[in-house]
Parts: sequence; C-alpha cells; structure tokens
Amino acid sequence: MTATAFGWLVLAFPLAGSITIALGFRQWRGRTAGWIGSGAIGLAFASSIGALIALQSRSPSQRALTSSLWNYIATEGVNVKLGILVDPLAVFMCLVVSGVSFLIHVYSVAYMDSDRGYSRYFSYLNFFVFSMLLLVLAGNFFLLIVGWAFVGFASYALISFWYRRRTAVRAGIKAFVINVVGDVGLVIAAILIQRDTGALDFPAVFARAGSVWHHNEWVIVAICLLILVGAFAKSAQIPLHTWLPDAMEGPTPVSALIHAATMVTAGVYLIARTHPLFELAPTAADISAAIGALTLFFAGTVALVVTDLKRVIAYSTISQIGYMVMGVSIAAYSAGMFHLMTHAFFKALMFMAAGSVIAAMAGTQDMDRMSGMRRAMPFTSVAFVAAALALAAFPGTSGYFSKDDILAFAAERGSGYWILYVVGTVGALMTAIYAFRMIFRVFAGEPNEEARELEHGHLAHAEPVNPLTGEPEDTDVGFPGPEHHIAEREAAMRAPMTLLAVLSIVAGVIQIPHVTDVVTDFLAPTFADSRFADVEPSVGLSVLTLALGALMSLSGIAIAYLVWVRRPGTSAQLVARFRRTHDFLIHKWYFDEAYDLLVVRPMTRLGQAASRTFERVVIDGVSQGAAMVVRAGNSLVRVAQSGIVRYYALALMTGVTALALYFLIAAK
Amino acid sequence: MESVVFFVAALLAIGGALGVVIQRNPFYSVLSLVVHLIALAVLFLLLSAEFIAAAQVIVYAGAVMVLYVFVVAYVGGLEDPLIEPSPVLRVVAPLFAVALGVELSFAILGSGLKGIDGKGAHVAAGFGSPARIGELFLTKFLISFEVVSLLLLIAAVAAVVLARRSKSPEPDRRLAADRPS
Amino acid sequence: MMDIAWYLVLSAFIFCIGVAGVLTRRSPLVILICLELMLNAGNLALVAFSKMTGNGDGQIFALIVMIVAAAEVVVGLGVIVAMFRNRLPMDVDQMDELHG
Amino acid sequence: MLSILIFLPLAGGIAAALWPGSGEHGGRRAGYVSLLFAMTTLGFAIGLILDFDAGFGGISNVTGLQHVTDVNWIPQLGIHYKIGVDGLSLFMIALTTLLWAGATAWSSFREWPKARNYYLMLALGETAVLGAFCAQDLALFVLFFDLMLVPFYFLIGIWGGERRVEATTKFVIYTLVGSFLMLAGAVATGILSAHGGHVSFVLSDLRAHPLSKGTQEWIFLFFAAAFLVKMPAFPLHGWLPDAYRAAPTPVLVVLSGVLSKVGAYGFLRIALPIYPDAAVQFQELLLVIALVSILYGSVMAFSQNSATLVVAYSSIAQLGFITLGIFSLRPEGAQGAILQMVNHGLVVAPLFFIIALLAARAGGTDDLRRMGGLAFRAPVLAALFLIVALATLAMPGSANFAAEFLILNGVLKAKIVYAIVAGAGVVFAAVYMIRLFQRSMHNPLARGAESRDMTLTDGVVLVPVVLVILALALYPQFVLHRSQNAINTSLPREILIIR
Repeated sequence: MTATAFGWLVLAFPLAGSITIALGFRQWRGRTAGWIGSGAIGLAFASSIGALIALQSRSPSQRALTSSLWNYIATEGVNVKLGILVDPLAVFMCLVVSGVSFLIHVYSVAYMDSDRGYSRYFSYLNFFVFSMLLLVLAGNFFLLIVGWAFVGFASYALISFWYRRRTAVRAGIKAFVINVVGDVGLVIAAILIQRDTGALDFPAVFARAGSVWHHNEWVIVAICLLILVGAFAKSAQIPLHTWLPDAMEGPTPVSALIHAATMVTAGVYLIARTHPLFELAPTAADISAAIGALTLFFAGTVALVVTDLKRVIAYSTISQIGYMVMGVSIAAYSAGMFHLMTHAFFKALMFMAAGSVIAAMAGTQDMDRMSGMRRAMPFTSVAFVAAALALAAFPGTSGYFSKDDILAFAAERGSGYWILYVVGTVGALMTAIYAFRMIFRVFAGEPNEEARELEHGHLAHAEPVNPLTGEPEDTDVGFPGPEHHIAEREAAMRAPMTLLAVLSIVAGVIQIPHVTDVVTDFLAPTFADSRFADVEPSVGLSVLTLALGALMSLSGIAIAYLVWVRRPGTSAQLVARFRRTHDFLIHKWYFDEAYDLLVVRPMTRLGQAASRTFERVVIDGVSQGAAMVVRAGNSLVRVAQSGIVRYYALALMTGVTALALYFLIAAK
Repeated sequence: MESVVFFVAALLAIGGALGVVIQRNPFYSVLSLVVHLIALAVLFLLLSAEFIAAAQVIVYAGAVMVLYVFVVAYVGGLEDPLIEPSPVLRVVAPLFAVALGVELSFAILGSGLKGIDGKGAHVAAGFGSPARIGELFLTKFLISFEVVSLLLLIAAVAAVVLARRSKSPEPDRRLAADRPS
Repeated sequence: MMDIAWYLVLSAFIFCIGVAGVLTRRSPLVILICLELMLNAGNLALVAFSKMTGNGDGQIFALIVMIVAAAEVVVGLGVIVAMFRNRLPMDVDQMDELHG
Repeated sequence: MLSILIFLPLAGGIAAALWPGSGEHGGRRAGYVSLLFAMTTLGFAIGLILDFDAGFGGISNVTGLQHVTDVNWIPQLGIHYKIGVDGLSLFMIALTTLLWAGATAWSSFREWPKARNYYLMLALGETAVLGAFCAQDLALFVLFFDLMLVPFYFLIGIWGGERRVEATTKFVIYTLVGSFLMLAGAVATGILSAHGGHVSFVLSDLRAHPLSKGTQEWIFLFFAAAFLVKMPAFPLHGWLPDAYRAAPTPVLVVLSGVLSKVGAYGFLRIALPIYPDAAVQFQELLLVIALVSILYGSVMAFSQNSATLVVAYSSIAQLGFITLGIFSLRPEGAQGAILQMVNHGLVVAPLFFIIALLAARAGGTDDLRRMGGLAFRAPVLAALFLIVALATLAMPGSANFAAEFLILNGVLKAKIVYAIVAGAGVVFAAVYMIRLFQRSMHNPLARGAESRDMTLTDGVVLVPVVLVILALALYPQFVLHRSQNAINTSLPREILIIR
C-alpha cells in the first residue's frame, strides 16, 4: 500500500469509530463504546506507522505525496480538491496525535466509566482525533481550515461536555468564539493566498510563493499575520489565550488530549507547515517569536500563583507552547516539533496523573485542599513526578533535550534572538518552580482527610458542588459521576500512564544534539527548502545551553523545595510582601477583565441599545408612521362611515353629479 | 301615430316610476312598477327590439313582479313614512336627482353624437327577433352568455341559502397549532 | 317616428326618479324596486343605442342587464326574507354594521 | 413539463380544499392530499435536477435555458408565458419543493382550523414561488412575485399567532410598496427597451436591447428596493420581526427559507442582466447595505431573547452575505451566493421547526430565558439541532462555509475592505448560533421546561432536510457545477471584464 492509502486509512478509522459510537448510542452497554473508540484510534495509529514505513522506503526527495478524492469546490478561479498531503511532517504529527490519543482513549475507558454520557464522550473524542488528523494531513489550505474548525468544535463540545454546568457552558462558548476568530483569520489568509497565487494546495502555493511575493512585502506579511491569528487562537498565545484555562472545565482526559497534547499544538504545526511563507515574511516570523516568548513568560508567572491544579497545568501548557511557537518562528522547525512531541508525552501524563488525584479528591481541583497524597497514591505520585521532571527539564529527561534544542537555536541565530534565549532560560527556571510546587503541595506534607481515608481503602465521596459558583452539580448528565476511578485501581489507566512515564523520561535520547538527531533527519525533507536548513547550533552553544538548562532546572526544583517543603510559610509571606504583584498575577494579568470591558460588554450594549432605540424608533417608526397616516385618515373616514347605506348612496350620487357637471363644463 | 304611442308610453313610464317612489305602501309601489315596465316594453317595441319587449313583459312584469308581490305579502305591508326623518336627505336627495336629470339631458342633447338626432339606422326585418338575438348569443357573445348563466345559477343557490332557516353559525376557532406565543 | 334623443332623455328622467327613490325611501323593498327603475332606464338607453347603430349588441347588453337584475332581485329578496325571519327592522338606516 | 411543476401544487391545494370529509377528520385528509401533491412536486424537481444538462465551463448552449415553454400570452402587451430552468433557478426550485414538502408534512401532522383553506393557501404560495423562479418573462415574473403576497397575507393573517393583524399589515405595506415600485420599473423597462418598436417583456429580448445608463439607474433602484424588502436587508427589514413572530411554523419556514431567496434570485435573474450599467454604478451602495445588514443582523441576533427572532435576525445577516456575493460582481461570488441561498434555505427550515419543538418543550414559549438543559432526554433532537446550528454558522466543512468562502473570495477580489469587515460577521454568527444552541440545549434545566425527544413524525420532516445538508457539505460541487454555466451567461460579461 502506498503512503497516501495509509493516510486515508488514518482518517477513515476515527471517523468510522465516531459514527459507529454515535449511531449505536442506545446499544452500547458497559465499556463497549470506549473499547470501540480505542480500537479505532489504535488502528489509526497502526496506519500511521504503515504510512511511516511506506514513506521511509522512498528516496528523501520523493517523500511528499498527494492524493485527492473529488472536487470539492471547482469554479471560476477557485479549485479545491478533497486532497491530502503525506510528507514527513504530516506523518510525524499523525504518529504523535494518534499515538497519544490512543493512550488517552484507553485511559478514558476506565476514567469515564461511571459517566452518563459515556458513548457521547467517545463519539466526540473519536471525532476530535479524526479532525486533528484531517488538520495535519490536509493537502490544501481549505481542508486545513476544515480540520482546524472541526477540532475547534470538538474542543468546544468536550469542554461543555457536562453541559448542565453553567461554568462549562460558558467556557465552551468562549473557546468556540475565540477559535472562530482564529478560523476567520485563517480563512482570509487563505483567500488572499488564493487571490495572489491562484492555488490553495500546499505544494503549489509554496512553489509559487517566491515568485509572487517580494521578500517581506506587506501582503505576505499580512497573510502571515492572519495565519498567526489562527495559530494563536488555537495554540492559546497572547492575546487569544484566555479560553484555555477555562477549558479545564472539560473532563480531565480531554484536557490531556486536546488541551495539552494535541489540538493546542496545531498552531505550531501550522507555522511549521507554512514555513515557506514565514521565511518570506521575516517581520511576521519575528513578531510570532516575540509573542511566543512573551506568552511563555506570562504563562509561567501565572502558573506560579494559581491554586487550581488543572489550571496550573493549563498555564504550563500555554507556556510550553510559547516555547514551541518561538522555536518554529525562528526556523528551529525540528526542535519545535520535537518539543511538541515530548510535551505531548509528559503533559498528557501529567493530566492523567492529575485526573487520578482529582478523582481521589472526589472532584476537587483546589491545591489548597490537597496534601500528602504520596502514600495513598504511590503509582500516581510516581507518574506525576516523572511528568514533572520532564516538564522541569531535569537533565536527561525528554523535556531537557527538546527545550534546550530550541534555545540553542535561538542563540545560534544571534543578535536580537539572544533576548529570546534569555526569556526562555528565565522561563525554564519558573517552569521548574511551578512543576515542583505542584508535586510538593499535592504529594508532600501531612496526608489530608481524603488521603488518609484512601490509605484505608475508602475512596472519597463528596456531594458535588461546582467550586466556581457553588451551585450543586446536576449529576444526571455525568459530572462528576457517582463514582470515581483512580489509577491505583484501574489497569486501563495504569498501562498508558506507565508507557507515557517511560517515554517522558527516555524519549530525549532520539534527539541528543550532534549525537542522534533522529527527528531532524526525519523531518529534513519537509524543511529542505528552508533558508535555514543548514543552520545548526554549534557544539559549543549546545553544550552551553544544556548546562545552563540543567542549572536552571535544578535550582528551580531547589527553590520549590525551599519554599513549599523546608519553610512552608514562605509562600504566604511572599504573597503578603508582594500583594500588588500577586493580585496582578492571580487575575492573570487582567486579560479576561479587559476583554469583558472592551469587547463583550460593548457588543451586548450595542445590541440591546439597537433593539431599544433604533429598532423601535427608526424601523418601527417608518412603518408606524405609515400606520399613523393610515389611522389619521381612518378617523377622518370614520366620521363619514355612518353605516347608513343611503348616505353612501348620496355621496356616490354627489360624486356622479359633480363628475357629470365637470364634463359638461369641460366640454364647453 | 308612432309619436302618439311614444308619448303615451313615455308618460305612463314616468308616471309609473313616480308612483313607485311616491306610494307609501310597497304593494302599490310594486303595482306602479308593473305599469312602468309594460310602458317600457312598448317603447322597446318602438325601437324594434321585439324579443326584449317580450322578455320584459314575461320575465319582469310577469315573473319578477310576482316574486315582489309574494315577498310584500309575506313581509307585510310595511307602511313607510314618506316624511324623510333625515333633513339632509329630504332636501338634498331630490335636489341631486333633479340636478342629475338636468345634467344628463344637457349631456344628451348637447352631445356631438349624430345618430341621436335621427331615427336610427334602417334595420332589416329580423332585427331584434328572437332568432337574431339567439344567434348573437351563441356566436359573438358566447362567453358572456355562459358567464351570465353561471351567475344565475349562483344567484339561485344564494337565494336558497339565504332564505333557508339558518342554524347558529359555527364558532370561529382560532388556534395556532404549536406556534409559540 | 321619434328621434333617438327622446328615448335617451326619457331614460335619463327615469334614472333620476330611481335615484331619488333610492335616496329617500327607507324600506329595503322599495329601494330594491327603485334600483329596478334605474336598471330599466339603462336598458332603455341601451336599446335606443342599439337602434341607433343598427346592430344587436346593445340589445344583448340589455338582456344581460335584465338577467343580472333578475339575479339581484332574487338575492335581494332573499336577504329581505332573511331579515324578516331574524326579526330585523325593515329600515336600512338601522342597519349600520358598517359604522366605522 | 415545467408548467406541470408550477401548477401541480395548486392543483393539489384545490384538490385538498374540495376533498370530501368534514371536521377535524376532513382537515387531516386535506393535509394528506396536499402532502401527496407536494411530494409529487418534489419528485418532479428531483427529476429536473437529474435531467439537467450542466454543460462544461460555459460552452453549452448559449442561454442555458432548458425545458422552455414559450407561449405568446398577451400579444398586445408583448407578454409571453415563457418559462424555463437554468442553473440559477434549478436549485431554487429544488429548495422550494423540498421545503414546501416539509412544511406541508409538518402541517399535515397537526390540526389546523379551516384546514382546507390553509392547504389551498399554502399550495398557492408554492405555485407562485415556483412560477417566479421559472419565469423568463419580466411581466410574468412580476405577476408571480406579487401573487406570492396573497397567500402569505392570509396565512399570517388568519393562522398567525399573537399580534398577527399588525404583523400582516406591516408585511403588506412594506411588500406592496416594493411591488409597486417593481411593477413601475418593469413596465418602464418593457416600454423603453422597445424603443418605439414592438414591446416585449421576454428577458432575453430585454437583454438584447439594453436601456440607456440613466434609465437603468432609476429602474434598477426600484427593483433593488423590491428585492431588498423581500429579503429583507437592513433598512427595509421593519416587517420582519413581527411577521416572523406571528407566522405559524410551516409558513415561517417557507417564508424565511424560500421567499427571502426570491429577492436575491431577482438580483441575479433580473437586475444584473438587464441593468448591468446600473449594477456597476450602485455596486458600492449595495455592498454597504449588505455589510450593514450582516453586522446589524448579527448584533441584533446576539441580543434577542426570543429564539425565533435570533434566527430571524440571523437571516438578515445571512442574506447580507448573499447580497455581498452577488454584488461582488464576480462569478465566484455569485456562485457562492447561489450556494448560500440553497444552504440558508436548508438550514433555516429545520431551525424554525426545531424552535417550534423546543417551544413546545419549554411550556409554549420561544423565550431563551425559559429554556435550558433540553438536550438531556433528547439526544437525537440535540444532535440534529447541533448539525443545523453548525451549518448555519458556516462551520468549515459545511456547504455554508464553502459558499461563504466563495463569497468572500469574490468580495476580496473586488473590494478587499468589505471582505475583512464581513469576516467579523462570520465571528458574530458563531456567537449568536452557539448562544442559541447553548441557551436552549445546555445549562441547568429551566423551570417549567421538559426534556423529551422528538417524535417520529418530527423526524420524518427534519431528518431528510438534515441529510441534504450533510450531503451538500460533502459535495457542494454538485450545486456549483450545475450553476456555473448559468452564472457565466447570466452575469453580463462586460461587468466582469470591467473589474
């Protein structure tokens, strides 16, 4: 089979799985739906491997294959086919997406077991994987946008999965709308590209780009900025990041899959995919890199103070994606993609472990109430530590190599890019601090009530109350379900976590600078046309960065240890000392408030004002004015309308007589 | 000779018409109308419209008037006060009638129509005979003929429906299925 | 033989008498009869014109008017009978449902 | 052949009105008779599509008209009974028959007072709309266009909900003014384009003898006013909220699904081909109207509490997009507009049906504040609603998106600024549609609301339409392919080359 045939299979399995689960939602008993979903994704992963093998058997310059089904839109000046592009980048993404998805599906089979929306959940989840694979396999901008919007929808549907929670519904709408903003940016970019190059297929566009646009011409810069709007909306970069923390309203495996491992990295993929355009528009690329750096710093600071466990991880995700965006924007494509992969491993793992903890806490996510879970949940704590080590870039772990790869590349670009290097290094320190802040606060210390109960074998069971609003939860539709499932008791949860823990620790070996470089070599055909294809950090810079990274990581862990274990009161003192700063951070730099003030409220006001004044005065005025004229005439006529028929007859006669008189006179 | 007949008939026609309006008892009004109609039939004959004259006598003076008489008998001789209660109508109505009559006369006499000063076209012997009328009806005016017959049918049905002893009308239910308010 | 104009003037007079009747009488029955007068006046004019032009169209027209009049009488009398049945006053002035 | 299509519904309506049987039972039976005819008409329309010769890239026969009937109807006035289909009208006809079949089916499953008259009026409406879509003679078009008003006057005025009299009055005043302007324009066109010769209202004749530029301009404005009222577009939409609220659901479906398209169709069929110079002259004006309609409709839809009104105002916005596409004066924009007309008809119909179902579940009100959490025991309804809502907000992957993509494509090539502002309209669409869906389906269960799934009969009406939506989402080229030829012949070449 050819690579493209495998590509279509990759798409077909999750879609078929989603439809099967959806149509038979009344039939599936127990965990059937979950296993169907997992099986579909497993097959997709197998097909991805098939595509990989088929692709590697070709010569490097022949590794971009296209295939199309039928004409989707073909008319004057527009030609869109339902086509896919299978090249190393797409296959790389397919492997990461389907692989991680498969593991999370398996995890969900157990984790979501007592949820009332079990079939719905897996149908959505399979649909999400389909959409994500469509996104990465799309052979043209149109299909990319379709996949782009589909994942946005799947994300929305899963965020408001527990749809009777007001907070979940609100978070869903927020995510959806911000994602649509991104979609529109992407759509306009695609139309501009189509206008200038007359094509939407990636190979054709990239081939013509150099001859159509001048270097750094405003059109191409505008196109790239519009693409960035799409990328930033999906990847939760400033200023379109506000939806991601709220998206934690969804079930925890969803957070792991969509809002950590796969979908949110789509922006990174997009920039990598359209790199020929960005290299034509260095201004846009630099803006993108700067925003990536800003975001990683911003999210890192917020992650230091937030106390909701899942939100800490969410801000950590934003921050890590900042690294990736920075990486692909400074042409460190393979480094960025490598970080994407390792991040997928350790962040998925971290969410899985967090999910287990949250289940043990009967749905509570607040770190203030957690403590000393170490002994009650040995497996979970080990998994969490493995993930945190990788996140904190502990020397030797996967995150260590991937992040430092990006930073080394920034250093290699030199001049202004050193700023990015510095910010990235500071960010690494903060990453280590907040990663271990979670560890120390959740697992270290005296066991709390739930932990003690669990040590005696009783899983906590609380009346579910929405922590944000205090409303009692409507458990009819699932959340948080009558029962919880923790990793210690479910093999289906343990297996994927074990695998991911191993990967988080050791996956770095495939890309040790100047030693293995597997990812770089694999992706090389895709980025062969890049101006920076030959740029590679020198050995000295790599070593320097790795050393500095190790230092930052270790000192970060040390600081966390000091603040939260050795001297437990320190954080409270710091908060008291820097109250202003803390407020600023705890309000997430006031982004939500600003949007509310600048966008949401004016819109609502405008609409209401329009229906109160304009609609009533002007529009109704026109018709009511007409009606008033009629009514005035009516009241005049009413007088004449005596209802006495003979008066009518008289009036008629008067008219006839007058008319006859007129004719007589007119006829002289 | 003809002019004598004309004047007698014309006077009878006007007299009959006036009688209709002036008689207080509807029964007398109807009888006056009969006189008027017969006078008109005579005038039709003078205008060589034999068939119409016959129809006038048979249909109008015969059938229709019988109908009137029956209704008057059924409803009863409702005496109508001749004194008009409404002052406006009492004064204005005859005034207008007279004014209109004068105007029309002026219009007729002053019109440029050449024909009205003559005796009319010289017509063939069969003019106005039933055969001629029937031929016209079945050729040139076929559609009018059909439409009019339909009208008569409808009128007949209508009369039956109107005069029938009516049941209480069905209440007018208005419900808008499942429309939200 | 008389001029056509005479017939026409006669027709105008009858018509005006009919008008006066419609306007001054209140009994629906009499009003109906007065309408007959007006229609007959029209008929007279039509037949006169038919004679003037020398073709039968006017006569056909007059016949159709007669038929229409018959229809009108039938319906009108039906209404009157219905009014009587329903004990409505035999006075058009008191039937003012059209009052706006 | 086409005449049968046009008058078949009317025959059905008359048959339904005369069908024996009395009382409720008779009304039911009248409904089934009417439904049978509506389905037959739909079958006819499907046959028409299958039979349609798409041609290749505009090199088929010159006019592209098929199944032409041309009878010299009123020779004295130069009015022909000329009907035919081409790519412009083909899918409008299909949409009309489909939605009317749906509306009739919906009606026939319910009790109606004076059911016979109701079905007669409904059928008359279909005949009028089909006539307008098939007419190839200006006078005939005007005739059918005005004939549409009659049944809808009664349908809203008699079978409407609250405040139906006011609603009808407004509707009639607005539409009549438009119709009169159009009538005047049509007569002027016929007479002036004859240049003293023989008057003809046949569209192809009118195109062959264009008017002078100054004349075109005022006549164009007359027509534009009539069409914009019918759609309706921003400053002329005063009749819409009341009429939409008062109209019974099936009437609402065809009113918003089909009648609004007649206006847009009129632009493509009449205004652009016959008054090309004026269309270029007023392009900017119409684009601005379209844009304001989009933004205004969106903002209003966003702030309404009545679900019906949310969709009503969203229609204004959607029709704005269609106008935008038409007046990009580019083939891809116009094609997008045609596709969007079909799509909008397809989505708005199930939306209104669903709102009726929701209202029935929320205690008889379509107030969003009294809905919530209805999805729970209604998974099928929720899924259908979701699909339709996503299609409405032009989710990429839906045919609506394909259409908007083409429209934006056309506009962007013509006037870039408008395209970018219109992009904001896409975002707004997401906001108000998701709000509609969430407010009704999600959130805690509202007091007095009851969550239950739809019945089989509702499904019979809804599912086919949703299936068509899905099918078009997979293969919008089906429509585009067949309409391309017509667009190329219908849009005057000279307009396109000016750009």
